Amino acid sequence: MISLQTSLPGLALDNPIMPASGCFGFGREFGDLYDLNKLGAIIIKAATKQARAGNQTPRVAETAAGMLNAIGLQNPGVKAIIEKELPYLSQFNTPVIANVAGSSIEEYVYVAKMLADSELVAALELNISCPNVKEGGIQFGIDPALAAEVTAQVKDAVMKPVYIKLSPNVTDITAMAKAVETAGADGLSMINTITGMQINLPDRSPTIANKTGGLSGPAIKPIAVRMIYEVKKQVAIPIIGMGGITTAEDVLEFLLAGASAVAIGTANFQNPLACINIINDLPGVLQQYGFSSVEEAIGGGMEHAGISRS
Amino acid sequence: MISLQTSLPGLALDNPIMPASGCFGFGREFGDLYDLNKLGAIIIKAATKQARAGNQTPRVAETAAGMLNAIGLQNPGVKAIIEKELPYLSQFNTPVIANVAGSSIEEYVYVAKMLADSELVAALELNISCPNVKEGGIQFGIDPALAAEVTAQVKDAVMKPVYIKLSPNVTDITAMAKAVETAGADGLSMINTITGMQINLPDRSPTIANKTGGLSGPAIKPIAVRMIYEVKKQVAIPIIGMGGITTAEDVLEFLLAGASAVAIGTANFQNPLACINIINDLPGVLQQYGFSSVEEAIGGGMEHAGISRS
Amino acid sequence: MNRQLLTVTRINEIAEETVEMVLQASTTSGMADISVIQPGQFLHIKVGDGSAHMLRRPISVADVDKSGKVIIIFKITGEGTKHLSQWREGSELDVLIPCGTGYPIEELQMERALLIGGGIGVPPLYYLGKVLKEKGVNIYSVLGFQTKAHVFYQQQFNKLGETIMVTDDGSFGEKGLVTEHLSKVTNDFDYFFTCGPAGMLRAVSSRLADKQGYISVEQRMGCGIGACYACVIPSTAGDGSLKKICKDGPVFPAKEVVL
Amino acid sequence: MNRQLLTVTRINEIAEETVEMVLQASTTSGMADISVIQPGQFLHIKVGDGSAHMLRRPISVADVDKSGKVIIIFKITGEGTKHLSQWREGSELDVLIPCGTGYPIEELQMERALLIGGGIGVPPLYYLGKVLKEKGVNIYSVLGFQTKAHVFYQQQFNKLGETIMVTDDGSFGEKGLVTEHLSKVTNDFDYFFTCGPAGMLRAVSSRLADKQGYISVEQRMGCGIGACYACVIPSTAGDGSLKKICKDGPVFPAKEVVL
Ligand SMILES: Cc1cc2nc3c(=O)[nH]c(=O)nc-3n(C[C@H](O)[C@H](O)[C@H](O)COP(=O)(O)OP(=O)(O)OC[C@H]3O[C@@H](n4cnc5c(N)ncnc54)[C@H](O)[C@@H]3O)c2cc1C
Ligand SMILES: Cc1cc2nc3c(=O)[nH]c(=O)nc-3n(C[C@H](O)[C@H](O)[C@H](O)COP(=O)(O)OP(=O)(O)OC[C@H]3O[C@@H](n4cnc5c(N)ncnc54)[C@H](O)[C@@H]3O)c2cc1C
Ligand SMILES: Cc1cc2nc3c(=O)[nH]c(=O)nc-3n(C[C@H](O)[C@H](O)[C@H](O)COP(=O)(O)O)c2cc1C
Ligand SMILES: Cc1cc2nc3c(=O)[nH]c(=O)nc-3n(C[C@H](O)[C@H](O)[C@H](O)COP(=O)(O)O)c2cc1C
Ligand code: FES
Ligand code: FES
Repeated sequence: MISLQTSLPGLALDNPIMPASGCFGFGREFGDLYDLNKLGAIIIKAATKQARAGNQTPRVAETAAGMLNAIGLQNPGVKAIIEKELPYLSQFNTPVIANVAGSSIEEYVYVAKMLADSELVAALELNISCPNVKEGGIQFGIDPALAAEVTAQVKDAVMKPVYIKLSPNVTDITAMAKAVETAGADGLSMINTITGMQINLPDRSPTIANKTGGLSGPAIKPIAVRMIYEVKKQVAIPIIGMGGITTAEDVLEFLLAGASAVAIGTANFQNPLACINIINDLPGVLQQYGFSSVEEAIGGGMEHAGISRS
Repeated sequence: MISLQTSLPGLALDNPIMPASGCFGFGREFGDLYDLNKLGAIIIKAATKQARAGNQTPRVAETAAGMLNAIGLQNPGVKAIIEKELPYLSQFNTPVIANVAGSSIEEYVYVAKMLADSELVAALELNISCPNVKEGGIQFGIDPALAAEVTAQVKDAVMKPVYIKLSPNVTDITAMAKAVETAGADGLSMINTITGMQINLPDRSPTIANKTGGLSGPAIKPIAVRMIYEVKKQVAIPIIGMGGITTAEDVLEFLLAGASAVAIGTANFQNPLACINIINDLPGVLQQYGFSSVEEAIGGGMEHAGISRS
Repeated sequence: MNRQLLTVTRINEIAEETVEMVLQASTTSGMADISVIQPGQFLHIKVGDGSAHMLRRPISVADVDKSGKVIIIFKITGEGTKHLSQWREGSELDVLIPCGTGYPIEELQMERALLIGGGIGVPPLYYLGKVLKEKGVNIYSVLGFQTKAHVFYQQQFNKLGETIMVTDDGSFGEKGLVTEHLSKVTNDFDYFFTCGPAGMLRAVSSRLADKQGYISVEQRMGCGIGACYACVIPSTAGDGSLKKICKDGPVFPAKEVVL
Repeated sequence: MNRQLLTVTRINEIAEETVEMVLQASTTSGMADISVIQPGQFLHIKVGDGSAHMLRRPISVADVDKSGKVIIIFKITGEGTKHLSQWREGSELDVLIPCGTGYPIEELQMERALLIGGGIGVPPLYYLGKVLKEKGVNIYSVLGFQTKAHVFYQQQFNKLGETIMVTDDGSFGEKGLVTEHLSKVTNDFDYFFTCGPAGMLRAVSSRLADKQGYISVEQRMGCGIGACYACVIPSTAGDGSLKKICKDGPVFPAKEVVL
C-alpha cells in the first residue's frame, strides 16, 4: 500500500491533491461531476471584503501550453461567501483552504478574520500576488517588508494556519519566502501566475481586456519547480506547490522539488476530472519510481535531502 | 509590395528576422542549409575574454512548449572567434551582431572592444542576463545600477551601437530598461531565458547538470510580449524582440507589442529552416492583417501608438 | 452536464471553412446526456492532448437525433477549430455535455417565431427551429452569411418555414445586413431568437427593442461550467450583477444583459 | 545534411516497446541523402508540430536500402518516442538526414570486427555489420538486452556472423552483462565497435583498453547539427577541449573521449 497522506500545519490530508484557488469556484460545479470527498483539500476562490465585479471581458486567452487570465478577483464578498458558498462545502469532509485577497492590510485582516471564524475553514491562503488588480494586491507580493507586515498582522488576528501565496514576478523569490516565514507564516503556496500578454492580430490590441493577464499551465511548470526548489532550501515551513501540474508524474516532480502538497489549477479546465485522475494515478507513479509514500518523496530531488544520485 | 525593411541604430535591415544568440553558433551549420544573405541580421554566440568550457552535460531538456538550456557560455574566446569564426561570415552581406558576455566590467569592455574593432561586426549585444554561469553575468542583469555601469563603460570604449540584452528574471524590467537607456544604450534585446528547472523522475535529480537552466520557446512568449509592451512605453530606444517566436504571426505580435526587429532562438532547433520560412511568410501575414510594411506594424498594438481599436 | 467520449461518425465541409460533425454516443450515459440537450445549449470540446490546448472550445448544438447523435457545425477560425476539423471518423472526442442554459421553450407560449442568425450563429437556431416546429410554432428565418461560399443549411431552414438568406456582398440572396431584411419575412411574431456576432446582436436588439426575444452570446471561456468567472456579462438589473454565459447563458432574454 | 520529408512506409513493434520504422524518400534529393548515409550516423527527427515538442529526437540508422529506404529502430522511452510510435503509415516525417559522423570504415583495414551492442544501441551496429561484411570483414557480435521480451534482430545478426545474445536476467541467451561474455565469441579481432548505455560503454572500454575500437555515445541534443553546444563530451587530449557528439560524433575512437 502506497500512502498518499501528507501533513501540513492545520491540514492532515488523505492525499496531496487540491484544486487551486480560482480554478474551482466554491466547488459546486465540480461537485456535480465527482465526489469532493476524494480531494486532499479544496482551495476556494479569493474573497475580498466587498463584492467585486472583476475586470472587463475577455478575461482569458489561450497560449502555448498555457493560458492567460485576468478575472480581477470577481467575488461576492467575504460575507456572501460565508453565508452562501461555504454551506455547500459543509457536506464534505475535505478540508477547505480559504483564499484571501485585499488591497490594504486592514482588508486582509478583516477578510482573514471572518473566514477563520468559520468552522468550515481549515486554513487560510493569503493571495498577496494577484497580478490582475490595479490597486494594491501585487505590491504585497513584490516587497518583502510589506509581505511580512501583512503576514504578521493576519497571524496576530487569527488562530488558524496561514499560508502565503507567493508571486513569481520577482527577482528573488527566496527573499519573499524568508520574509514571510520570519513574520510567522505557517506555510507557502507557490506559484501564482506570471504576468503575460497576448496581442490579438485582427484587433491589433491585447486579447485580454485588462491588457495583461496571469500566465498559468504547463508552460510555467519549469519556473514553478525551480522556485520551489530554491525556496525549499531556504525555509523550514512547508510548501503547497502549483504551476502547470496536469499529471501524477508532475505531482511527483513537485514533491521531489520540495512541495509537501500540490494544487491543480488550469488542468481542471482542460479536464474537469483532472484532480480525480491524478489522485487515481499517483500511487502507481510513486511505486514506479520507487517510493512507498508521498512523504518519502517530498524533497527527494534535492541533494541536501541526502538522496544519492546514481 | 510589402516592405520588410526596418532600421535600428547601426542596422538597416532588409527584413526584421535574425537568429538569436546561442541558437545559431557562428552561422556555419545553417549556412550549409540555406543562404545566410536572406537573413535580416545574424546574432552570433556569446564571446568571453578567455575560452570557456561551459557547464557539464546534460545541458538541455525539453519542457511543455519550450526547453531549458544551461550551456554555460562555452566559446573559444573572443580572439579565436574573430580569427576563426567571423571570416566565414564575411562572405555574406548580412549584418552581424556580436553577443558579449563577461563576469566583470573589465571583461565586457575588453571583449566589446575587440569585437567592435572587427569590420564584420555591425553592432554589439551585451548579454548581461545569462542565468547559467555562476560568477557575475546575472548580477548585471538584475541590478539597474550595475547594468547602467557596464553599459556606460562599454559605450565609452566602442564606436559601434550597443544593444543591451535584458533578463526577464526581475521584478521590474522597465527599471532595467530605463537605467541602460540613460547610460547610453542604443537599443534593447529582450528577452533572455527565464530560469527554470526540470526534475528527472528516475534520477530524482534535476535533468540539467547545472540544475537550473534558462527556459525558452513558445512557453515564454506571453511573458516576452508583455515585457516588450511595458518597456516600449517607457523608453525611446528600439527593441529587438525575442522569446518563443516560431511563426510570422508571432513576429507580427512582437512588432505590435513594440519590437522593431525580432530574433528567433529555440524555433531553429525544431525547424532549422525556421528563419527562412518566417521571412517567406511575413509579407503575406502583414498583408492579411492590413499592414503594408514592417515599420507600419511596429508598436501598432499599443494604444498610445494612436491606432484606433474597433 | 457530464464528461463524455463521443465518436466522430461523420465530418464534412459544408461551406467555406465550415465543418459539420456528427458525434455518436456509445454508452447509456452518453445517450442520456444527448437526449436531454435543449436548443441553445453547447458542448465544451477538448481539442488537444497533453499541453497542446489547455482550453476547451464551446460549440453549440446544431441538431440532436434521438438515436444518440448530436450534430455540431463550426467555423475554422484558429488553431483549435483547425485541429478539430482534422479529427478522423471513428476517433473519440472528449466533450462536456450539455453545457449552459438554452432557450426556455417549455415556458414560452407562441405561434410565430422569428429566427435571426449570422454566420456561425446559425447552427443553434436550427435545432431551436426544429423543436419549435414540432411544437406547432410557425418559423420564419433570416440568415446572414459573408458570401455565397459561406452559406449552409438553406434547405434545412426552408423546410422549417419561410427563410430569407442575406450575404454581405449580395453574392447569394439579399445583399447587406440581416437587420435590413427582417421585415421582409415577417413583422408579426411572438418572439425573436438571435445568435451571431456581437455587432449583429446589438443591431437586432435595438431594431427589435419593442419585441420580446432571446439572444445567444459568445465570450472566451475558461472552465465552461461556471467555476472560473471568465465568461461574465453585465445584467441590466443595474445592481452591477454579472451573469455567467457558460452557465446562466449562453441564451438570455434580450433585455436582461448588456451587450 | 539536409531537411527531408520521408514517408513512413512500415511501422511495427519488433520487441517490447521497441518499434521498427521504415522511411522512404520520394524525391531525388531525399534519395541522394539516404544513399550517402554512413553506418553510425543518425536522423534528427521532428516528433511534434507547432509547440508540442521543440526538440527533435536523434535516432540512429539501423539499415539503408539503395532504393531510398532507411530503417530506424527506437525504444518508447518518453513522450517523443511515444508520439513517433503512433505515426501512421503514409504520413510524412520531417528529418534532418544524415547527421553526425559515423564509423570511419573506409579508413580502417581489418579482417575481424567485434560488435558489442546494448539494448537500443544495437540498431546502428546492424548497418555497420552489414557494410563491413560486404567488404569481406568477419563479424562477431555480442548483444545485450534487458529480458527475452526486449530482444530483436537476432536472426539478422546471425546472418552477419557468430552472435551471442545476453540478457540481464538470463531469460534469453547468456545471463549477465555483455562484458562478461565478450571472450566467448572471440578474443581475436582487429577493431571493436560498441554502442549502448553509458555504463556499458565504460565497462567495454576498460575491459578492452588494450584494443582498438570505436564507441558511439548519446547525449541530450538541442540543434543536432553542431550549432548550440548542448551535446559536448570532453576529449582525452587533456587540453580541456570538447567534441560535439552531434557533429564530431556520435562515433569516436574509444580512447578519444572521456566517458
Ligand atoms: C456558447 C458558444 C457557442 C458557440 N457555438 C459555436 C458554433 O456552433 N459554431 C462555431 O463555429 N463557433 C461557435 N462558437 C465560437 C467558437 O467557440 C470559437 O470560434 C472557437 O472557440 C474558436 O476557437 P479556435 O481555436 O478556432 O480559435 P482561437 O482564436 O485559436 O482560440 C483561442 C481561444 O479563444 C477562444 N475564442 C476565440 N473565438 C471565440 C468566440 N467567438 N467565442 C468564444 N471563444 C472564442 C477559444 O475558445 C480559445 O480559448 C461558440 C462560442 C460560444 C461561447
Ligand atoms: C546519436 C544518438 C543516436 C540514438 N539512436 C537511437 C536509436 O537508434 N534508437 C533509440 O531508441 N534511441 C536512440 N537514441 C536515444 C534517443 O534519442 C532517445 O531515446 C530519445 O530521444 C528519447 O526521447 P523521448 O521523447 O522518448 O524521451 P523524453 O525523455 O521525453 O525526451 C526528453 C528529451 O530528452 C532527450 N533524451 C532522452 N533520452 C535521451 C537519450 N538517451 N539520448 C539523447 N537524448 C535523450 C530527448 O531527445 C528529448 O530532447 C539515440 C541518441 C543519440 C544521441
Ligand atoms: C482563471 C484563474 C483564476 C485564478 N484565480 C485565483 C485566485 O482567485 N486566487 C489565487 O490565489 N490564485 C488564483 N489563480 C492562480 C492559481 O491558483 C494558480 O496559482 C496558478 O494558476 C498556477 O497553477 P496552474 O498552472 O495549475 O493553473 C487563478 C488562476 C486561473 C487560471
Ligand atoms: C541553447 C541556447 C543557447 C543560448 N545562448 C545564448 C547566448 O550565448 N547569449 C545570449 O545572449 N542568449 C543566449 N540564449 C538566449 C536566446 O538568444 C534567446 O534570448 C532566448 O532563447 C529566447 O528566445 P527563443 O524563445 O526564441 O529561444 C540561448 C538560448 C538557447 C536556447
Ligand atoms: S467559463 Fe468559467 S465561469 Fe464561464
Ligand atoms: S546538439 Fe547542438 S551542438 Fe550538438
